Amino acid sequence: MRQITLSQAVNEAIAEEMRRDPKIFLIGEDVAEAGTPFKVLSGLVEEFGTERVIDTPISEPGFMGMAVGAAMTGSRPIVDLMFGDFLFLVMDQLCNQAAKTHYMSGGKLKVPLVLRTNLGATRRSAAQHSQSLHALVAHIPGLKVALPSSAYEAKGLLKTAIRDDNPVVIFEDKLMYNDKAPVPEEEYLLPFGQAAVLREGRDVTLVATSSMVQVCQKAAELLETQGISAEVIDPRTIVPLDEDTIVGSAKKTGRAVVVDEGHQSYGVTAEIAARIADKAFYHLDAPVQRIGAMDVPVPFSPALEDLTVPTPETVAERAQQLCKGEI
Amino acid sequence: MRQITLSQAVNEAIAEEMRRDPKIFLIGEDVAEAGTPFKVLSGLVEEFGTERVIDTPISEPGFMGMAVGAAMTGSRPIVDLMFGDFLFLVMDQLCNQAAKTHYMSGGKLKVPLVLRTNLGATRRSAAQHSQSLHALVAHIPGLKVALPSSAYEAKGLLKTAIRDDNPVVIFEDKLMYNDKAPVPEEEYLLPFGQAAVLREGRDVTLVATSSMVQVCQKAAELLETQGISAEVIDPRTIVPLDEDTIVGSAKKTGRAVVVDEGHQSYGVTAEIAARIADKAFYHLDAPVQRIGAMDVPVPFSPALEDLTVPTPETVAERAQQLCKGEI
Amino acid sequence: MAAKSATKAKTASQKSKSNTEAYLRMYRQMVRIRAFEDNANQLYLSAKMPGLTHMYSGQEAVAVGICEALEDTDYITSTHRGHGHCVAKGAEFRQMFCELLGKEEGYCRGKGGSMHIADQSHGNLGANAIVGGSTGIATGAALSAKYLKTGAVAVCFFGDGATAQGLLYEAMNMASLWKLPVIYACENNGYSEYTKTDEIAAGSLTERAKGFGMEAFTVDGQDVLAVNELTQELVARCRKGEGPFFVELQTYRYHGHHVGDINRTYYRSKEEEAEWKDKRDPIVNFGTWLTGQKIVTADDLAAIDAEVKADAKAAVDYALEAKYPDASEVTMHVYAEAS
Amino acid sequence: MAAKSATKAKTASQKSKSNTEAYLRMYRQMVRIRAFEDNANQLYLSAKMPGLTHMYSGQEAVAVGICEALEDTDYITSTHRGHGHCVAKGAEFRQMFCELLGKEEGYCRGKGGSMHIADQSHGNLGANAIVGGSTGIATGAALSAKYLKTGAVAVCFFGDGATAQGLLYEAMNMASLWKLPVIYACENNGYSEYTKTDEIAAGSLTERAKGFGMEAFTVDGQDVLAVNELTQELVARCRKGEGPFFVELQTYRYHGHHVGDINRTYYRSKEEEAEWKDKRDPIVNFGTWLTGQKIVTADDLAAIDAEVKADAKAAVDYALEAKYPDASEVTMHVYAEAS
Ligand SMILES: Cc1ncc(C[n+]2csc(CCOP(=O)(O)OP(=O)(O)O)c2C)c(N)n1
Ligand SMILES: Cc1ncc(C[n+]2csc(CCOP(=O)(O)OP(=O)(O)O)c2C)c(N)n1
Ligand SMILES: [Mg+2]
Ligand SMILES: [Mg+2]
Repeated sequence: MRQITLSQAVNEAIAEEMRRDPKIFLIGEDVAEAGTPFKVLSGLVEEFGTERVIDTPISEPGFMGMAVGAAMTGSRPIVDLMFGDFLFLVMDQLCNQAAKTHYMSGGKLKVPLVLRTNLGATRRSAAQHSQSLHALVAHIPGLKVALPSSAYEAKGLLKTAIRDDNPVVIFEDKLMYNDKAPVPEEEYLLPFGQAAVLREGRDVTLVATSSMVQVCQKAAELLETQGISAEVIDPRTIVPLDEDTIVGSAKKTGRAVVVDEGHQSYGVTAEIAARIADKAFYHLDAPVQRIGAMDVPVPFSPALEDLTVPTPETVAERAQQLCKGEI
Repeated sequence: MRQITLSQAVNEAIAEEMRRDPKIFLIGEDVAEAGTPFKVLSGLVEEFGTERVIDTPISEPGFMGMAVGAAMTGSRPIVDLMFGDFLFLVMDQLCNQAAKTHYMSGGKLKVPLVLRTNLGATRRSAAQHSQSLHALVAHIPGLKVALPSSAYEAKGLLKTAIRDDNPVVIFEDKLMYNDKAPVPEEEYLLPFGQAAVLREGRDVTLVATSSMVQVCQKAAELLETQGISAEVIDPRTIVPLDEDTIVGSAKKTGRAVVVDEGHQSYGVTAEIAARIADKAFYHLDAPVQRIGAMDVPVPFSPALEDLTVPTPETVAERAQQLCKGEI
Repeated sequence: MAAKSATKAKTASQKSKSNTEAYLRMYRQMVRIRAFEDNANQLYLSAKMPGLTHMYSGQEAVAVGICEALEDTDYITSTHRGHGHCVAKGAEFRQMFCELLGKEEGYCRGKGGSMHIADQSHGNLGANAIVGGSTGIATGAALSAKYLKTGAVAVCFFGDGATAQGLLYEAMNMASLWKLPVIYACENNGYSEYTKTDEIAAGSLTERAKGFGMEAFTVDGQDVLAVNELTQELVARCRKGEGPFFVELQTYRYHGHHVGDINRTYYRSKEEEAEWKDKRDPIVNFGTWLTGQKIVTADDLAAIDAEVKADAKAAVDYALEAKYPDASEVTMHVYAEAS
Repeated sequence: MAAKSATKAKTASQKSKSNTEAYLRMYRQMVRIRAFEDNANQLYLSAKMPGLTHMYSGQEAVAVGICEALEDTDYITSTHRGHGHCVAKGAEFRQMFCELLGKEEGYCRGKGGSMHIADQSHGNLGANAIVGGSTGIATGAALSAKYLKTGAVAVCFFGDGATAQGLLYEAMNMASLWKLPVIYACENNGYSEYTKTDEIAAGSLTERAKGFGMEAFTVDGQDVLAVNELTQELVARCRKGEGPFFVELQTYRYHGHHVGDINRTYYRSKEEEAEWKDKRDPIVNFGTWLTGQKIVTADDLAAIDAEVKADAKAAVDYALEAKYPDASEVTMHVYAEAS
């Protein structure tokens, strides 16, 4: 199968969907000629014109609100939020308005919009350009949250997001934009709420989101050399969450480590770990482990930044301790 | 001991601290003559004048940002955010600025401010005036988060918050403003990170925050009539979290139910339950249970709204099932 | 009764009497709003209504003057003080009262209540409990209208207090850059909650809008004809791509900030209230003008008043008896199903 | 070299030569900024600097003209393009380069980096990676100064792009209502990232400020004396309680949006860049004026240039060798300890 980058996958997903449905438009900062700072959207304005690929002023709350209004009235906006850290600026329009409108209107108004943004540290971008804030939006009913972990997921999940009649927040890992993965030429969509079992294993389940999927796959390789068979599961969407697959795996292996790049406390690892600990309680041989990013603002210095995120080694070590009964 | 309302307790805490430290000022909407819509601040402008009790325009992001700047430069602002739901408007200034400034400056700048706001549903205020959003700020390193559960805690925790050199978010339960509790005449402060054991018990631990403390105390009474002895623990602050007391109790009873009024998914119950399930793993007789608010926007209709929040009955029932080995 | 605006709208008295039907509709709609609010207030005072609500009484000429210049396919966004906009844009009493009482037959199946009432069948995208929260939404509806080439116009209603929200300026900037068909209708009723406008707004609201490259007008919000005329002109210009516009409507709320705000002399005087009610009531003055111009008789108006009152009473009675949504509804509509 | 503003500042040439010391300090500070940026750019190009950074080159007269009118006890807030502000407000090369390289001796112990560099000892409350994110902070510093009666003034630096953030208008409204000692210094360098200012800003930036009740000025941001003179006047007026003020400074950034933005002809022409660099360079022009006025000789200036270059080189070398913070620092400073 051909290999394309995550960036190309996103670009293709949007282009295909925009060709299919004239109601879709793109809106955000420097999305047109510049194709975003990450160059993810290059070429789209040339194909679809500036009416459908709309450059905005630096007004995140404003264009987020406009997307909500546009979505309520027949358009299907895709909002580009340059950095996931800017979510804090759009929370009111996203969480008080977009997320609640369908419910508050008794099902009469719909807000079909996609908010594309990103997560991930270790780019030396410091505390305001490195956060992984997906836990925050996952807490708000009415929003769906997708976390693609490769070009393949990025394309399939984004296309599903665009066709969804609800506000969907999709986080791309900005360190992965140039990573290639096999992506079919033919059209495909990936359903929400279906986890992928990326690697089967017997001894321990590694549940990994987004950027942490690669980390956990490498950890699984390390573990294999130590004779430990790890199962790697990627939930793909955290809202809806495929609890069955995750819990089923933990029941099988009896051990689980949940790995996510958001801050650990009050983050995604808590929810997934709590569910496993509850639903697989009688099958667990050891406590569910969580490895999130450190509970610190992301430091600039490379000497510090790399310490804050989970690595294959830290994951493998924890899994090993778990399997050895050391925890 | 004299009994005063939560509202009076907050008022006293602020007045005492403002008398002690001239650097403290209050800022927010209708905090002066009107004393806020909840009348919590009545009388303060009369004592401290409009220089120290500052009415703002309806500019939550703006006055939040100003409080950050004021705190960085020698003042100690107490920000009044009329409804917890408006947190979404101030997230950038609170989470990207206030929370990170001390760290990003390598410890040189400090942001000693208090953000007072509230939580709680069942006031028939619908989806944008009823949220309990404390989980969101608890996820952000650099912020401390306090959840008083009575007038006593409200006064003691607020005074501690005001003296803290970090940004502290304190959530009052708006349904509790008129509830009285014994509050000493003498000055006292309640330390952060120290949970209160409100009731000792043998069979099950109920961990309850804020509005859910009363609910769990009533649940404990119901359970007692069924011969079940419940321990009730109020963490008081969720950042820092007194893990030792909570885990210690769960180890003792072997069973725990965590109850919180935020949405259940990706909320506070997840963090606390995950920690108990991890640290008390080898002492648990049954899976840790979580009861949060339903994962739905808060509906207006009384017929629906009351279904969304935990009640003494639902908590007692769950605890009972747990103790009977039905879960 | 003339627009104080920079526009050259003719004054009402210069207009011919040929518009009788339109005049009567405006009169009736204003009376309907007043009747709705009187009943809502009573429901609150008699503890039959859950929660709080914000009365629109006194501001009727704004909602009616504007909405009568719009089609059903045009959009409005509304505020926490939104009953007037909802009625003016075409909503029915029954579904409105049902909504206020949390009943299943309400416009939002009881899930929204007073502060979120919406009526998408008439283009009302909803009241909003976040002050200023709908300014982006209205602007987005206008973007959508332009993008989908529907010809629709969006009106964004908001109060003087909402002018303190930065979102408004972000939205106005984009509307102005992209020439969107949106009218920012600022209902300046002199207060936000318990605070006078000049304590919270520096400079001038219309000058601000002009700074964002937008034509801005000030109009007497108690004069339904002035409001209507100006809006007609601006709507027509919006449809020709000459938008956006900003309009400051000077008006007054008769009640407190919300129904529970009874003792309010500490922030505004009884004399001031009396002045507006006695001399500038939009319904009374318009009625006087209608009879003065011999367009209708006082009896005609009294008949309308009586009819509307009866309608409102019947709707309230109906809503009080109507059933609450089933418990199963609580988890419905969190997400839209695939269509 | 005259202010294009409404103020009646004298032009530079009318001024006496008595200010030699001040002139030379301004010249040197501009040269220091340019030298700092040239080195930072080289560090990036030679892959010795982690992450990206935004060059201030071309805008030196803004930072220097303003900061030379301030005391150490006055505050500034800075932006993602913040090295110039930091140098101008009094920072040392060594700690700055250490910060850019993530070293322990950096102003922020390496934790902030280029986009968060702060220097509280000279009143620099920090660069900010959220565009417009510091507008509230600067206004709050001014509130604090007024509240604590310190007499300090705050200058809020921000770009033309930041004028699209609503927060600015919220802050300006309150500053204006409460007469806070703050100057909003809008560095209009014609672009935000890859977009021209007139594509993102409707109306007029100064008219907007006036709409919020504030005096507003436009000044040639390449003319350090004009900037300085205007700022001195406004700072003095701020201290008398006559603030706030808004100043639009017309300037240009020589480099791309950030150091990695090399191929930029798709959004701005080489000719335009050349025009500014060749004819409007703030350092060259000020140097020419200084020698033309016989205040200094060309040799004097060359000596300053050489000295500054050597300083910068030494600081870079030092920083490259300096040590990284210890791993244990990663969890330090999340919370301030009780003092
Ligand atoms: C973002 C936000 N802040 C504060 C409030 C509380 N609040 C509700 S209405 C109101 C006053 C609004 O004033 P204005 O916009 O003039 O409208 P009016 O009530 O006069 O119609 C306030 C402060 C809110 N609902 N939303
Ligand atoms: C809230 C926010 N949105 C977007 C960005 C990305 N960004 C960084 S700098 C910049 C352009 C800023 O333009 P301007 O304010 O004119 O400053 P200049 O770069 O020209 O100095 C943008 C969009 C950001 N850092 N913060
Ligand atoms: Mg008002
Ligand atoms: Mg710029």
